[in-house]
Amino acid sequence: MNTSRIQKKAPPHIRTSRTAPIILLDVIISILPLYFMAYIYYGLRVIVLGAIGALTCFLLNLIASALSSQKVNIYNIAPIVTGLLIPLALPAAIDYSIVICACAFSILVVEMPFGGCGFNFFNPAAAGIAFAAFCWPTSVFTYTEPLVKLPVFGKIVASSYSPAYYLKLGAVPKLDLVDLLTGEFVGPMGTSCVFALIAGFIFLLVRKVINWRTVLSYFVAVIAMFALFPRIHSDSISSVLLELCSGSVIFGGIFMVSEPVTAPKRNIPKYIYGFLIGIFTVLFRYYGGFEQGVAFAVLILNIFSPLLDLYSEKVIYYSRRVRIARKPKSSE
Amino acid sequence: MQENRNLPNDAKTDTFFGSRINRASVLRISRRLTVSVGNLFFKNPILVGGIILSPVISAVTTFRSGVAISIAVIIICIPSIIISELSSKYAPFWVSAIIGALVSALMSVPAYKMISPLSPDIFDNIGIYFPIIMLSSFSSAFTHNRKRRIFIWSVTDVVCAVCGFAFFAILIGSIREILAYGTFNGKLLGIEFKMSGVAMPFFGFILVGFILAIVQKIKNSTVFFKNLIKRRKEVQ
Amino acid sequence: MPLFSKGIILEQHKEPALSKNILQYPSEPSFFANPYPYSEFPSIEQLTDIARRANIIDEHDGALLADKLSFSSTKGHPVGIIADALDDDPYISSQLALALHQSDLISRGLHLCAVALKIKSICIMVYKNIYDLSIQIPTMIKNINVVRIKGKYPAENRIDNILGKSKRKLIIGTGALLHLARAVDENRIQTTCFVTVSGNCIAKPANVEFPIGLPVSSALDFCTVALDPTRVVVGGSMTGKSILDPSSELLTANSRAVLAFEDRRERRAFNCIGCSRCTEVCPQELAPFLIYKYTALEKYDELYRFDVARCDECGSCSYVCPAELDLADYVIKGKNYILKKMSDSGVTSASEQQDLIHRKNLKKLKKRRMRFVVITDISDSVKQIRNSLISVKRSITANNKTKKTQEENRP
Amino acid sequence: MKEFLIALLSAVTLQNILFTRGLGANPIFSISRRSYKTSALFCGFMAYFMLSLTALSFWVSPLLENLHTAFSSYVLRPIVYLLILTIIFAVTCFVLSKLFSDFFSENEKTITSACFNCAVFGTVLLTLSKPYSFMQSLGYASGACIGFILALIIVSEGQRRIELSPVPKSFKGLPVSLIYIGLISLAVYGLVGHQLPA
Repeated sequence: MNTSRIQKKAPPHIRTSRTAPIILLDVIISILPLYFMAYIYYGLRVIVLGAIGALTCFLLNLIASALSSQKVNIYNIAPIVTGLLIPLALPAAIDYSIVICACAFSILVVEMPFGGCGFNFFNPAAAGIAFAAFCWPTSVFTYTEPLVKLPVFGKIVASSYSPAYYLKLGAVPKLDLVDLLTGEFVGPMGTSCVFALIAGFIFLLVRKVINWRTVLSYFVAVIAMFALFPRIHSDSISSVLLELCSGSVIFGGIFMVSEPVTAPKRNIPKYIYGFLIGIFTVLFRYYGGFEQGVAFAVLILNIFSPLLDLYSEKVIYYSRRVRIARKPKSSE
Repeated sequence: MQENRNLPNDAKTDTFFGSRINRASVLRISRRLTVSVGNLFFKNPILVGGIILSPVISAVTTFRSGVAISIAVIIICIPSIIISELSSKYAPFWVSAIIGALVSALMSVPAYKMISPLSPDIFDNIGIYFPIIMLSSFSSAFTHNRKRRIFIWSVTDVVCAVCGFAFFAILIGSIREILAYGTFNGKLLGIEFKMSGVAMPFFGFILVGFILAIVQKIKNSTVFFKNLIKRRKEVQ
Repeated sequence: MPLFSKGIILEQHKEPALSKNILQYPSEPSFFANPYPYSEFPSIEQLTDIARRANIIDEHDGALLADKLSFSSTKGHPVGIIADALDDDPYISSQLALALHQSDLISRGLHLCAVALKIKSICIMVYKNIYDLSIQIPTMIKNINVVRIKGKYPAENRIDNILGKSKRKLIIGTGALLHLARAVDENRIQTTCFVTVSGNCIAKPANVEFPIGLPVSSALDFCTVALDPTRVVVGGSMTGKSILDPSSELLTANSRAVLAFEDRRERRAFNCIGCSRCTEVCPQELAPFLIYKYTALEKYDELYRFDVARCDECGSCSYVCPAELDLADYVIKGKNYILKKMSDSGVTSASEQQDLIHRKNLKKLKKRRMRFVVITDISDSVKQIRNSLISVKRSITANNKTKKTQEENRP
Repeated sequence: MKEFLIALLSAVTLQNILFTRGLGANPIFSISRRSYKTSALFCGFMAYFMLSLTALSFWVSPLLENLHTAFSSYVLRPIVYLLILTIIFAVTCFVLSKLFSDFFSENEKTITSACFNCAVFGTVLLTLSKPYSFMQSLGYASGACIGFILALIIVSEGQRRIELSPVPKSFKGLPVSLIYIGLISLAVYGLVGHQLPA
């Protein structure tokens, strides 16, 4: 047996087979049904938008890690996930330059200065969408009717508004239940079909990619706020249904709130983090400047997630002291 | 800014305009000038220390407002810093700060006169950031090593720092105008892709951050090159 | 036992080695002069003397069997004796194979100790969650009941509540019991140790009885190495020590496995994606990713807040990390720093009360650490091994004694 | 009392002087590295100056009501406020140097930088350009101060966290904190939604 290739490595010597690319591949798989539904409603343009978003994010991440003298890692798929998420929250009739700018902002400004892919403080997808909402407010919030095949290239006049816009003005949009669930109403590209979203969510839960704690507390907070303080004078059930399915509340909950890098790591802070994001989403939708509140709520809570981490360590440190002190003197 | 005193003193001395300036002091002055101009970009206390950043971040969104802010800074800050430094030699620190503030208040009148012909609505989009320049805490930036310096050099340092700031203000103003409104000094450039978010203060922070990073990268590479040259010289 | 015990479920890869019976490496046994007449069940003094002459080393925690017997008879007074056949590390099956294939000698050894120490409750401890088994583990081996420890990988901290609530139990490895039985019946000195040789580079993995002091390379060649290994490990697959050149490394009494792995692909440079799996998996509820960040940047003074001293080096955090970071390595480095600082200064900068708890952990930790200490620099003769082990044992007891005197004379 | 709270809340969240107005960037960086004692002192004196300045200048502003020319309303009014500020500062420094001379001589620099900085003067200019009643302007000033302290805590916590991550060499120090503040203000701007009047 030749001993040339033997190296000295630290224990443990066997590793799990679920490495980072496989986990991120699961996230991409859970995003694909949304693109499929969007393809049914808006045609081939959706696929091109997704491809452009993913490509710019991937290439910019390679350039950024090369610039900041880190090891260039081709197997790093995390920027592709942000690149796929950003176009989903934008209308299908948006032109390509806006998607490229949003993706460039989300990689170059949110991830590169803080040290690359795993060290960002803010959710890149949410920051990209927030930046797009600020820079092009008109073209980001005007949509086209679904089931109208859009041409792949060329300018498209988008004129109709999403139900969230009418809700903000206080009017009650007339949508029956089936339309709401299948997502056949005017809205962002991928966030309207509730079935595909729930399918992706269950897939992520079963594969244990995301932690159910943040998403569960987020939905509890959102549904509670919509039920208790409806802004449209109708019974609480229809207000909850209308509010949930209109803007990108469910989409943000599943893909932006559960993003692991910027979420706190312990269980108790995860509940707090998800609950506060839910409350802030509703506040932003009621009083904020835009009709879409998830992206800003996630960004605001990302400021406090490192604080939650450190202080949860302190709490566990002292609760363990108390537990040891209170345990009956073992007979050792 | 340390003074390097280890210059050769055996140079020939000749009287020049009646003052005894020998070759060594000429060498020292020229080196001192390069250091001071060098600081114009790399160790600019206003930008690196982040002194008068707030007008740049939120008010400078067009080329014209950049020019107005830089003119105001030049007119208001240079005399007030110099006079506050002069007075700090004789009066306690807080008295010199008050004198600086009063002088800057005084100088804001000619600054207003200089800026108003620029464009009729210049003062609407600058808004409250013109009076802010009067009071930005520049006095603390230049006082860290006041005791050892000859008065003349503090003047050149201040002038170079302020001109550096003016250059960066105009640069940022023009970048933001091209990106946000697609015009330059009011004239349309025919770019139809406009990012109106660039004119907001949050992008001001990000843009200033990136420009400082580029400046630091240039400084690192120059320092790197200087060391490289020095190392190569030692090798020969 | 906590409701959901923390840790990870591992595939154990025990199978090709466990079901085959134990091979013999050709080596001639050596005997010692036994002054006592042969008796079925010798008294405790005779038994400890026989164990000392046969210098049997217990592979459960590397201590001398004679010392353990004398300690438990004079001061320990344990409530029960447990035969340790708990191989919860993957690829290891040396103790479990002994319990299954040499069960008569094991039960003989157990009865010897039980009768000598006048203890009635004895049992064999086995790890339950081994799924890829081709032979069935019986519930009773030679009418000694087999206790199944269920739950996830680091199963040590769940031993405490078998055979009743009190913690005073004598745990002896199955190898030591077998050597004790041989020493009493055939007056044989322990010159061999039972080692599992396996890993994905070994063609025929098996449990083999090797003589102590055999170089690792010949142990590997005995089981025909198929591929060129990139990593040779002595000790457990999760906590063992990887060695550089196997020919200079020698087998000792408590190196329970020799494993040869081949890493298919080079490890890629990922960053921590913050999936918080390592905090869910850690049995001591630590936060390995934060400790990793602080020790990577040598910011040791803020480590006391993360309670690093509690880590019991099970290695499950870096097993489960999807970014393949060496979390366990850094956490252990941080822990050693904190323990060294505590033992130097005696009292950490934090409050006095916290130090008491740390000292309590220190004692528990030292007892557990002996289990995995692999003594490498030994000369070929067996006596050399014995007195190095004794000196280590004596230094630990001396260290504890000085600590006790420090506590008494403090007001 | 109600409009006091409304003004305070809007000053802390909606029009936070650091995140949405962009004022007060330099005191944040000069203070965030110092110890807790000096930053607490800095915030205390800043609050004192801000409140006293808004109170006094609110009392003075009706006198300037009749000046309507652009020059007077745009240059003369700030000069008057600056004079009031210098008078307050001179009085406090004089009193302090006489009574607690050692305390004053020790941290004279922090007191002057607490008084002469854009956060203090900016809030005064903002409050008096708005048609606020006396209670509202006081609420706005105290809200601005609380917002500034909150921003100081967030930024210093962020900087301590940034040191843990491998920031590229050219971004170390000021640029990274500026981008961090920029992203926070992007989040806070979601409440405002459009460009604030300068």
